[in-house]
Amino acid sequence: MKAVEAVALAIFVLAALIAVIRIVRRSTLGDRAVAFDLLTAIMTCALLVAAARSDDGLPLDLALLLGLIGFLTAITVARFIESRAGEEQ
Amino acid sequence: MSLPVLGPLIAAAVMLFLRRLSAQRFVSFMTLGVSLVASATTFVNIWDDGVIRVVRMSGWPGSFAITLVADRLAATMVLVATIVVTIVLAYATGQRAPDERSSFYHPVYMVMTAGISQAFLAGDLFNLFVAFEILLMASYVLLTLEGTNEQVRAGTTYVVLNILESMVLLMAIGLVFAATGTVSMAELPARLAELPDGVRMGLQLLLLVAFGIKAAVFPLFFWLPDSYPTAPSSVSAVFAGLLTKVGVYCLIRTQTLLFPGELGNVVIVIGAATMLVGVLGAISHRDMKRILSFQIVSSIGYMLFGLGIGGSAAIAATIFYLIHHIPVKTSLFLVEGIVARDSGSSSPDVVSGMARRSPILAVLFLVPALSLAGLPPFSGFLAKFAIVRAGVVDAQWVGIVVALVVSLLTLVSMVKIWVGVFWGDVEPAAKVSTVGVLRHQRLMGVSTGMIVALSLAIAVAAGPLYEFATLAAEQLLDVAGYVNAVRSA
Amino acid sequence: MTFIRSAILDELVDRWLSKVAALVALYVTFRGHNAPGGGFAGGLVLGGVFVLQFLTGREPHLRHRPIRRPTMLLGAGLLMALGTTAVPLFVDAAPLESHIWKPDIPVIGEVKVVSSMFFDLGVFMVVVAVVLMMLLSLGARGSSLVGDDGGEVS
Amino acid sequence: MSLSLLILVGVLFSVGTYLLMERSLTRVALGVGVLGNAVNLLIVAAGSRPDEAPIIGRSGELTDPLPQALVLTAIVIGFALLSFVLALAWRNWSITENDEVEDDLEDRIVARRAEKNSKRGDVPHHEDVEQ
Amino acid sequence: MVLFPAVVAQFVAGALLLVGLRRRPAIGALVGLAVLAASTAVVATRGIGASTTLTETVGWLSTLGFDLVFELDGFAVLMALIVLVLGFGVLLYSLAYFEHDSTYARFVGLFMAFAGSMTGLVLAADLFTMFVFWELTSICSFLLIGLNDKSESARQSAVRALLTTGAGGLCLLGAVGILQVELGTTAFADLVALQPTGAVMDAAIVLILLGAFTKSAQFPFHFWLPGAMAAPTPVSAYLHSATMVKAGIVLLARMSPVFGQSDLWRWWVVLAGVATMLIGGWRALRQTDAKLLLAHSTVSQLGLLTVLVGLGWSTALYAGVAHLVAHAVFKVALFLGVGVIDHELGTRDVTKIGAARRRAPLVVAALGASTLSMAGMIPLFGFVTKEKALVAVLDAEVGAAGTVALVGVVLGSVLSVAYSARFLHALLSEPDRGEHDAVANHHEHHESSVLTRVLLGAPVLVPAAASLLFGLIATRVGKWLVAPSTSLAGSAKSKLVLWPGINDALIISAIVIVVGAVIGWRAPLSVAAPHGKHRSRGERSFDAVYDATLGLAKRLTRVTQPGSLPMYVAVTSLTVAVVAIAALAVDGWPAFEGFVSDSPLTIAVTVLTIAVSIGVAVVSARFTAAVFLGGVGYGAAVLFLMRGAPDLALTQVLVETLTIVIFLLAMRSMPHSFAPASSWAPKTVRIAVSLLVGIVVPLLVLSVHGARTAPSVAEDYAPRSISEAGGANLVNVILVDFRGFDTMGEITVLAVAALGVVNLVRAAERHRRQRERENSNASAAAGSATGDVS
Amino acid sequence: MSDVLDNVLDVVSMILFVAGALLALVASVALHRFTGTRSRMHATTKPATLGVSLCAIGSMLQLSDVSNITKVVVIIVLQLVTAPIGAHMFGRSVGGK
Amino acid sequence: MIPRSLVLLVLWIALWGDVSVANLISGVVAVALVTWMFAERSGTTYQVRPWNAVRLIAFVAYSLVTSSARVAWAVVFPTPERTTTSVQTLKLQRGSVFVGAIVANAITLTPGTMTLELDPESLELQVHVLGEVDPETFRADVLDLERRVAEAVRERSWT
Ligand code: NA
Ligand code: NA
Repeated sequence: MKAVEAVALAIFVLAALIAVIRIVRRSTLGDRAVAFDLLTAIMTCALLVAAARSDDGLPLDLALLLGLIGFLTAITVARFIESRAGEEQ
Repeated sequence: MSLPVLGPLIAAAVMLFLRRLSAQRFVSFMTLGVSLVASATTFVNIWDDGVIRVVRMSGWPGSFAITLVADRLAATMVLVATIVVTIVLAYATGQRAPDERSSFYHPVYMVMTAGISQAFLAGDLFNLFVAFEILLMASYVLLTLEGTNEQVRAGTTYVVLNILESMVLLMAIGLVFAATGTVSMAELPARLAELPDGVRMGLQLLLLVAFGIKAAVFPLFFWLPDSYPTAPSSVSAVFAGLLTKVGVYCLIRTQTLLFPGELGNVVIVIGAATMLVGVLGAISHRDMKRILSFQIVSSIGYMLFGLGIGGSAAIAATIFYLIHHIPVKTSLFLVEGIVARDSGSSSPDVVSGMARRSPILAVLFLVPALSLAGLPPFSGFLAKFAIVRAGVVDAQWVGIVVALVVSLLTLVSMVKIWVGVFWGDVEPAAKVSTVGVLRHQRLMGVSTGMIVALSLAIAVAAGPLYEFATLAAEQLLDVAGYVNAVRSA
Repeated sequence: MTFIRSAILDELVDRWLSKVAALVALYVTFRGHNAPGGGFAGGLVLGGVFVLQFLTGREPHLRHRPIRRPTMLLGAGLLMALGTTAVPLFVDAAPLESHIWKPDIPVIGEVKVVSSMFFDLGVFMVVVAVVLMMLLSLGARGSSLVGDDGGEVS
Repeated sequence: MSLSLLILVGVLFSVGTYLLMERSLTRVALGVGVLGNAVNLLIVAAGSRPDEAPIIGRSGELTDPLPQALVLTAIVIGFALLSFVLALAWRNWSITENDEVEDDLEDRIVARRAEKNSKRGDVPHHEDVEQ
Repeated sequence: MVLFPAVVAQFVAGALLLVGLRRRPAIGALVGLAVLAASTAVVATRGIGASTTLTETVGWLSTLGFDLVFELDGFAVLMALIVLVLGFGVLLYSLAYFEHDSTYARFVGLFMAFAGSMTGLVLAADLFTMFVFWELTSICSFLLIGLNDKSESARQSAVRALLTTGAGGLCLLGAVGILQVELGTTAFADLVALQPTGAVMDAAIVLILLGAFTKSAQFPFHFWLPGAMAAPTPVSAYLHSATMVKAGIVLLARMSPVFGQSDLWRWWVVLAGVATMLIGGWRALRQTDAKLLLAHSTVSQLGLLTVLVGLGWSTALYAGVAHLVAHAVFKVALFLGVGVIDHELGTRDVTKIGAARRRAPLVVAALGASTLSMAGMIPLFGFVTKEKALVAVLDAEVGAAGTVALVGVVLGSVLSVAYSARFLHALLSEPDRGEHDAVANHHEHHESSVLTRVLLGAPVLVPAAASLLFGLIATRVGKWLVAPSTSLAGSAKSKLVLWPGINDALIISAIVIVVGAVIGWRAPLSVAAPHGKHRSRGERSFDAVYDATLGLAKRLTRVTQPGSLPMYVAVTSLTVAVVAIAALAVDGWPAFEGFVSDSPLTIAVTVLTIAVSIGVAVVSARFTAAVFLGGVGYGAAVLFLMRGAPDLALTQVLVETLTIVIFLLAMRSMPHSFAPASSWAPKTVRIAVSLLVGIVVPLLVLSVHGARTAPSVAEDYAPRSISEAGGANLVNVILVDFRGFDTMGEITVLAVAALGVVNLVRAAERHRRQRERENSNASAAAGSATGDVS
Repeated sequence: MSDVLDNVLDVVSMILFVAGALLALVASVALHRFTGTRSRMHATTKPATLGVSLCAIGSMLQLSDVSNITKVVVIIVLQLVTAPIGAHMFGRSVGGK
Repeated sequence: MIPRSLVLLVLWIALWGDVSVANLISGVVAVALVTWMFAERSGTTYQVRPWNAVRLIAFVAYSLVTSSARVAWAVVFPTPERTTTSVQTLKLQRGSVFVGAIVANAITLTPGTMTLELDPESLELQVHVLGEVDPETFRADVLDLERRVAEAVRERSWT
């Protein structure tokens, strides 16, 4: 069990790494926001796995709040892009 | 004892519900009146018996609770601060501009008052940081109250550098905790003493840098002369009179309580450089407010010089200087405000002949100006000479020479203002009101007069005040007394 | 921020998400004494709800509800926290000294109330008010919002 | 002490300092944010050991809660500071249509006077006045 | 206690006049006269012939020995009487002199303040007290010189005088400090008894002499005194001839019994005195303004006094005291007399004042008598004292310095006879026709009343008569002066006589008078204006120093205060780095040990966070950078969580999200990318600074971390948390209970920040509305204008 | 019996975790494989949502506390609610593909 | 019909993880507060048919899994057909905004399709589609989904 969870966590890290590469590499703000959103999702997944690993509620609190709040970043970006759609083209 | 902190905060909260300016003013003055009584009571009690008063916040034992500690110095500073803040508020009410321009003026002003008191009383390093943030944040808002181009530009410099200061202070406190496991100022002396030399020195220097930025010492003073001149006079008066003093006060605490007598020579060198650089800046400028702002820096240098010498005589002199300087500096800025309000500017290019138009205003300027330059029989002379004397005892000849030269240059800068603004023909081009300068600004004049009177009173009552300063200095140097008072509270 | 006419947002944000999130905010606030959370985190979660409403252009909603005067909410929050700080002074205790009541109420049973809970509630209110004030001032497109909602004393 | 955290703190300090030295106010604001994170991490890294969350009833050794409480306060204060800086940047933009911190005007005037190495003092205006 | 009240009364009168009786200056002057008279009475009754010396101590800052001590010894009585009586006369004179001048109220107020300062100065029993009043005289003098503040040259002269005497005052202050600390006293009597010597005392000597020389306009600080003549004549007469410039002499007189035996003292005094005497005398020969001629003569006479009083030899001291009286008496008459001429003729030009003979013959006669006294002609008092001076210098047993002094006094006397002769020449010469008409013209416009003429004339005639009278009763005057000089030197067996018989001194005098008279009478009255426009060489040097100081200050300030925020940040950061390096230098390289092993997850998250944080610095798109900042925050949150700080993680995530939103709101209208930086410094410098900070700070952290000795205070929290604070989450319990006060402050900060944000937005709105209103007004105006056209 | 159940639940959880992780990985790879923000969104938000849901269910099987399970449920619901909101907002703002 | 307030109350109690009178009372207060704080935009409410709802959820969950797999496949082995995109527009039939909203969400949840816009008046739906698709088939699928939703919930106006 523990081993599998460790594998899952490792995959999450790998996924996060790939997402961060997308963020850091030259790309559009929208792409970065999408990647950021994905990063939030990956974090949530990892937290869920961590919670299961020790039957512990603490990571869940963070996961819950991430779920509530994390997507605000993405829609903030969306709003930002929208507000200046004319300018960027 | 916690009233000077809690009272203004409660008032600020209440004022968020008040729409009417008159109601806000009423609440402000009532609160300050109560604070005044409370801080005067504390002051008198401590004057009487010299017993350090401790309030344990949340009621936990002094060793690990946040404490408010009033020793002689703290009680005095709180009292002086409250007096000055009250008078300046009266001035601002007379000036009308700041509090009519924004409904947040009064609440924010109250918060700043609370922050200043809390900083003086803080018995906990981290709580001191919080107090700093309170008064700083309030000062940011007051500085940018009108949101004009000038204010925003200068406010940016002020805000960014003070944030940097906050970061350094926070880092220093974090490291102090990391090294000692506590942030209580009563527990720290023993634990700091056990640290290796380099670590102890590093922590001390970091705190010096942080408080030094706040106090505007060389080479970290630059934010001050750029920012203070842009605020409304009633605001910059409090900044000039009190805010930098909070930094100096913290430097005194650091040097006496946490790191007694260490790195005195560094402080002396910094002090000498500060007074010199400050005064050179002052004589480089023409604008009245700029000159006054640079003079703040220079005066800080004197206090550092005294602090660096160390020992009860020098610290007593420093304390006396610290206290005397508050009304002096405040009143100079208040006079500037009256000039600017009357003529639309306080630049010598626009204004002149003020002494002809209002001899009373001229006297109100001259007394603190000469006091600042250290001329007798004003309080500034006694303060400066007390520090110089301590320097002679300690054979700090270079420092004394610098101090005396700076004194002369200070006179130069004050003379520049006097000649440029108060002497000369009445400028026809100026936006001069036809009636008397003070007639339409009676409240401004009266409050300025009160502060000047306060500074004269300090000169007259110098004997007992200095004895008190000596007692305060001895109390500062008695680290064990502080520690025991807090622990046994 | 312009209002977004969208059925999706109407349904999801208004009907469900806001309310669930607000409930979670209250939950986070009140359980903070024993688990991660507290007034600050709770206030931020509720603040996040307002951010969401704001980003989707739903701020007119705010204006028709009692929290339309965030400065008053701010004052109330500060007063509540300050009250918790100052009230002990009247019973000869230290400022902020906490007190635990354990009243045995019929039907409900023994309830444990810690005075610092009120302090936390004050913190919660302050944070909510701060978020609202920032949204309504910096976020205002036109001017009218500022005068009406950002603060009221003129 | 965690080496990786220490390195992270160093990097954040560098980045924060670098950004604070920029002219663009937005970048300065970013610097404030980065530096705030740096100091917070520093306090946690230097002040406590990585252990179990400090909630009574949890198994294992609890970590020191005090640095956490301090940092929590610091986070909030940092947020307040950053918000104000951003508002300032916004106001600066709304006035000058640029995002830059300009040099102080009076200081530049004095610098220029010094550059010209003017022989003229301010109080006694000499030659030029007497003519 | 009478002395202190007498001094204070004069100040109070002055202050009242400055702010109170401004509309009625004449009444103010009468009040002042009454105060001066009363003070004179006090000094005379308590001082003259008293069996014991009256001493008063006013406690001020006794802890440091800063007390005001007054003593009414013989010298003090003499000086106080000079100050008060002359003050009375000058004030009386001023009543007529100023008449309708708007500055009169200011004059009277400052005059009284000055009289008070001067009285305090001469009554002082210790150096500290003297210093206090010393500085007050400087201030009053500054304000009085600048009485006509509309005149640029008056302002400049006032500033020069203040700064020069102020600088000297600071030197004196240094001396006071040294004496207080080294000897524990500054009382003159104690100092005389101690006779201190040594290196530190030498420093004190130099400082005291600098103070005295600046005040008494000794070379090379003599330049300010002629400039001070910009002041109205009563001011010049009182301050700059009779009293204030004597302050330095008073100081020398008080200190020379203390330090007179020191070679350092003696040489400085003699050299400065002689140089001053000669330069002043020479200059006096070249002045065309009668008042300036007198001013330079004052400089010269002060040089003589310096030599006499400074020699520290009892006979010389006696002669000095005597000549001091003589000079005060004749010089006040001269100044006031020239003032009368100025008042009557409207000019002070030496080629024109001859016309005064007809207008004011009595005054001119008094001037003549006083001039003769100045020249040292028998039977006037000036002759008596000059003889005494020569005797004193001839008999002085002070080696080479004495010889120099003798030569100097002789040459100086020649010059003083010469300028006296020149002045006399001017008084007696016939002005040419045109001048005569002009003067008559002035006169028609300026008919003085009898009262005016009496008020103006009496203060000239009385001292002139005194010069004569004192000469005639020289022996008696000599007896009066014994007490004053005894109080200084301890013993004075000297006496004054009108006719000493033929001796060396008389022969020298005779030669001096002949040579001097020839030079003076032949010296041209009209002199071409010197090259340096209106300023003397001394003034030019002063201005050069002043300007150089200002220039230096500006150049330095340009460096220390460039006004550039990035530069400020760089300096501050470097300071922090230096601090860290200093700490590391003391303790050495921190031990790289005690690391916990980081889990791969921690390392991975750290790496990701580092990548994102570098992105913040690198990326050029504004909002993207903000998102990156959020990423850094999220990374920190994960790290917090992994270290057992769930509360932190929670709050961090929430705060970062909100931060991004506020970034969006603030930057909505700004352009997509940052503008290319108009940088203050090359990027490499900034990178270097930030790298340095980033390297040394972690090293400091490591070093500090390894130093931990005691356990955390938080260990006390856990046992009390549930039972006493009612919570299990320690962090939250700390936040709302153990350290709840921090949280109180924290929400206050937050609240104020929000108020600040709202305030800025409102300000923007206000300004926008205002601009719109202005625009619409402008366009409305434009519209109506076009309407008119069509 | 409960042991058996536990084991079964463990295995199910493990499968769900790994599946969720792989979905997350796929999503992040998609960020690089696809061009255009909208296309990338297709490939990231949806698999990620599913991934979170799978992990949540897997986690739910391991948790014992009602409160915690509730939180997981809320997390799933939030995922299902917020993902469309995000996509919707993005779809509006991002032009092109 | 399940009142939303009840759902929220259950949520509250479940979060605390403990059914007690205190939690119930505090829950009522909290839910009341929350409902009062956030206004309803439309005055509509709806009824859920439990069985149909479960079927709907199962259907959505199934399509979520299958289409996720399809997209995953496209990620791992991208071809032009699999990565091309298009915007499909169609009009919903049932005339209910609420139903339309759920449809739009379900479409978005399903990988490969993403709702861009749902006009609340005309109920016109804009969908961004990944991969080649036949417009008619797509339209049929969406309308099928709408039917399923409409069977699961029924809108009812109470103003
Ligand atoms: Na002027
Ligand atoms: Na700008």
